[in-house]
Amino acid sequence: MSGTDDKATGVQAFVPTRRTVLVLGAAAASTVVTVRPALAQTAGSVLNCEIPVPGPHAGGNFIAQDGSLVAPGTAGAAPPLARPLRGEEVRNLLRTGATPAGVDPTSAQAYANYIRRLQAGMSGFTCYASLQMPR
Amino acid sequence: MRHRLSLQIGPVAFRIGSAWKAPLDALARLYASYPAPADGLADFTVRLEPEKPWRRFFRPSVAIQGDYILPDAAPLSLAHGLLAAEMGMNLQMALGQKRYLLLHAATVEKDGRALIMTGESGAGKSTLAALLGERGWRLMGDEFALLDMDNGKLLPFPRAISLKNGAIRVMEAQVPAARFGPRLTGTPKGEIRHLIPNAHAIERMQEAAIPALILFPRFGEAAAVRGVGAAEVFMRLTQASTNYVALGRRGFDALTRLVSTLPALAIDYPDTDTALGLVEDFRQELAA
Amino acid sequence: MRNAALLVRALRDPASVRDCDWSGLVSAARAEQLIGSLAFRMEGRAVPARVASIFEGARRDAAHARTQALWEAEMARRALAPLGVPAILLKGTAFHAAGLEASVGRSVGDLDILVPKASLDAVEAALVGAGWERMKEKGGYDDDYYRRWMHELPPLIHRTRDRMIDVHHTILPMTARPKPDAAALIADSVTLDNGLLVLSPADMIVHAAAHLLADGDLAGGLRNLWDIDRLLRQFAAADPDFWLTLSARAGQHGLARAVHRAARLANDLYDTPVPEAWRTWNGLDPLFRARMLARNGWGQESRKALRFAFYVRSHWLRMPPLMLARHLWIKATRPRASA
Amino acid sequence: MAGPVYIADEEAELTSVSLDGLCLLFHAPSGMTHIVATPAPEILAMLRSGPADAAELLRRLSAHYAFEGEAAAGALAARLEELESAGLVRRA
Repeated sequence: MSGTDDKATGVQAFVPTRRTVLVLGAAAASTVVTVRPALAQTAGSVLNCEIPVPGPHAGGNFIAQDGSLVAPGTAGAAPPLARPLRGEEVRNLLRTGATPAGVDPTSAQAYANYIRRLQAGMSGFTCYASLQMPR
Repeated sequence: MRHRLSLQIGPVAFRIGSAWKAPLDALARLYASYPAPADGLADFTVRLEPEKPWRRFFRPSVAIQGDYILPDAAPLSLAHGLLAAEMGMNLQMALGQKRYLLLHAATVEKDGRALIMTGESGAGKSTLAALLGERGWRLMGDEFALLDMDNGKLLPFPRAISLKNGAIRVMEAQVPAARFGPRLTGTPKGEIRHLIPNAHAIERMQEAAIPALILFPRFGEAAAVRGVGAAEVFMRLTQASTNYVALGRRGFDALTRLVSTLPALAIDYPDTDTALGLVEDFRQELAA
Repeated sequence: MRNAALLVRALRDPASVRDCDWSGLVSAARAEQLIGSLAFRMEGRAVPARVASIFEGARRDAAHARTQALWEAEMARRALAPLGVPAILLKGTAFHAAGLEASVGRSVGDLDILVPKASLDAVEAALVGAGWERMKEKGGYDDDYYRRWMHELPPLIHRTRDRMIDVHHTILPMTARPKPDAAALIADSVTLDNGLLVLSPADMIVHAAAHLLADGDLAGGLRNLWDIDRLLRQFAAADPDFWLTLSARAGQHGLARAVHRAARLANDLYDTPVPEAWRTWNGLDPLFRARMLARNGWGQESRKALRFAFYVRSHWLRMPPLMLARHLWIKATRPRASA
Repeated sequence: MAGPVYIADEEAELTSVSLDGLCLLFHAPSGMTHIVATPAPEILAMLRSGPADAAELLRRLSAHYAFEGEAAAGALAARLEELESAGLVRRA
């Protein structure tokens, strides 16, 4: 369905022999995509996981609408959730915006954004990654 | 551990220990026709433990533990202990398997040529694999495809097929009741019932096959077929692999070889009969 | 397999391991993060085919861990190069960068670096500019706690590589009783051929011993002690005066007790050659030994009470009692249920 | 004004496979795989002949290519920054 150049030619294969037009792209458009480990994603078979919002590393902090952590009591920010969210609740929240039971709907977006910003090493990340996963 | 069981599935042996008897009894029934590991050893260890010491008897809560663990995994109720054991084995594969390039995909084989099906949630690859397995194809696995990086072949990993919700009824209409595990209701993934692969699939679970076609099925749309470019296939498969990055150069070489030699198609299908028909057409085209 | 003695024996004397509880050995080694080291120790020896294949996978994993660790170090070096500040690699990354015996099969988690305390702000800003992000809200209690009392910045995590970096300014929390001489650690650091910096041999041992015995609760203790065994053997073989240097250096950092105990435990468990004068008897050593071995053949933690005792000890070592009480009070009364 | 001068890794550090007009790169020092589009492979190839800043690189590229648009220098600087954050080029 598609061909492969000889590997031995390497990136030198991209130096042309005659003058062609090279499009350098807009300053903002990206030309490099890096493959990230999908390690946790396929652990999606273990969908029964939980995400504390926020994680224990940020215990007590409130969550701003953009998902960042702010000092407790900050106006307009959402308080920490009393219980971790289950995988399925998070999936529904992220896909359809459905608010999990017992969660204040006006804060749901802040929680969703917090979860979107999770990274490896943070509590809940493997669960979040698994929800991104096919299946 | 108080209760223990060893299982050999394809090239991989598991040792499962449990604080309770029931989950292992259910597991032993599901895998009764599989051979025990010939060497008595295990590639991976799974443990089903009480979440807290007192949760062995009081509101039993099964934590999934083992050689490799997922910190965010939530415990299951004892009634879902069989599911916990299955999840524990999946987890060991997803996090610990480094001998093969592991793809989150279903695979079936006919005439030595294997079909890899991978796709998003609800795409129906498990159901398609289960159905094909009843119609002359050999089921190699509904969950993980194992690619041997040395020779480019696929190894079978024919675990019990985890059927969910609607797929359970589809298969119950086609397969004798004796090949089903218990009906698990109210699990975090809805209703689940395991289907034991047929004898053919289990007898040949050490037999590799040459990959011939990659399919990205999608259920619920009007029937359509389109070719998928190799670079896109590459990207999608890296995201469907738990160990691609960890395998380094070997993984890169194996996956680029796979995507540049195999055709890949995205298929939309409104019902399973349409999908099965398309797959049969592809097979005949490839054989021609 | 009731405890990790088989794992320790396999590491110490691979030839002695023939018919054994192989699955138990593998599970215990995985749980103690020693599977890579064990796989290299057992390389070329007659083991069952399945175990050989597990070890082969572990050796490949170790190669990947090494690549990743050195790449993180290189990316941090690039980010900090414009500052002209010494950034010294610590722990596993340092072993790999220096190609030490201790790096063979060694897994590496976070990247740990040591910088002068006066440069902390500039280093943090440069890392944030190069794609690392704070995991804790700046100015929150945890963040504040780290900055006032810990020997490191709150951890940063890289936005695209998902790897953490711990930026240290000394090797023990400020609240711990020993006060290591951070300036001397930096002044005597060694520049490698590849331009990266590591601690001097004696300081590497002092840091490993401090990390093992004066800081945490001995979780992962067998691996850390294996590091110490490999380092002591290599350094003592290369320098006849090494033990004298080490003794003086441990005293200078106020860590003589930890270094001596680490040497005794390494000698006891891994047969590390240690001078006669260092092999004194200590009544608590058996407890440390038992705690190190508290892992069974299913990979489970055993000896719960002993583990708990060491956990309590770790807090005691880190903080004066009043401060500990305040810390626990704030952690306990946060406006949310525990995770 | 002179921008930063960049260096590319040795050619042996990169394995590349081109598929569908994209270039899959395996970068040995990091163990990472990058999928890059034009003009990233061209830039890497041009940097092989020695360190260069954006202006010098533009001169080298001009020997082989014509450019569309006037903002070539700015776009090229942006591409170099991307390659730098992926670790494929570094500052001299």
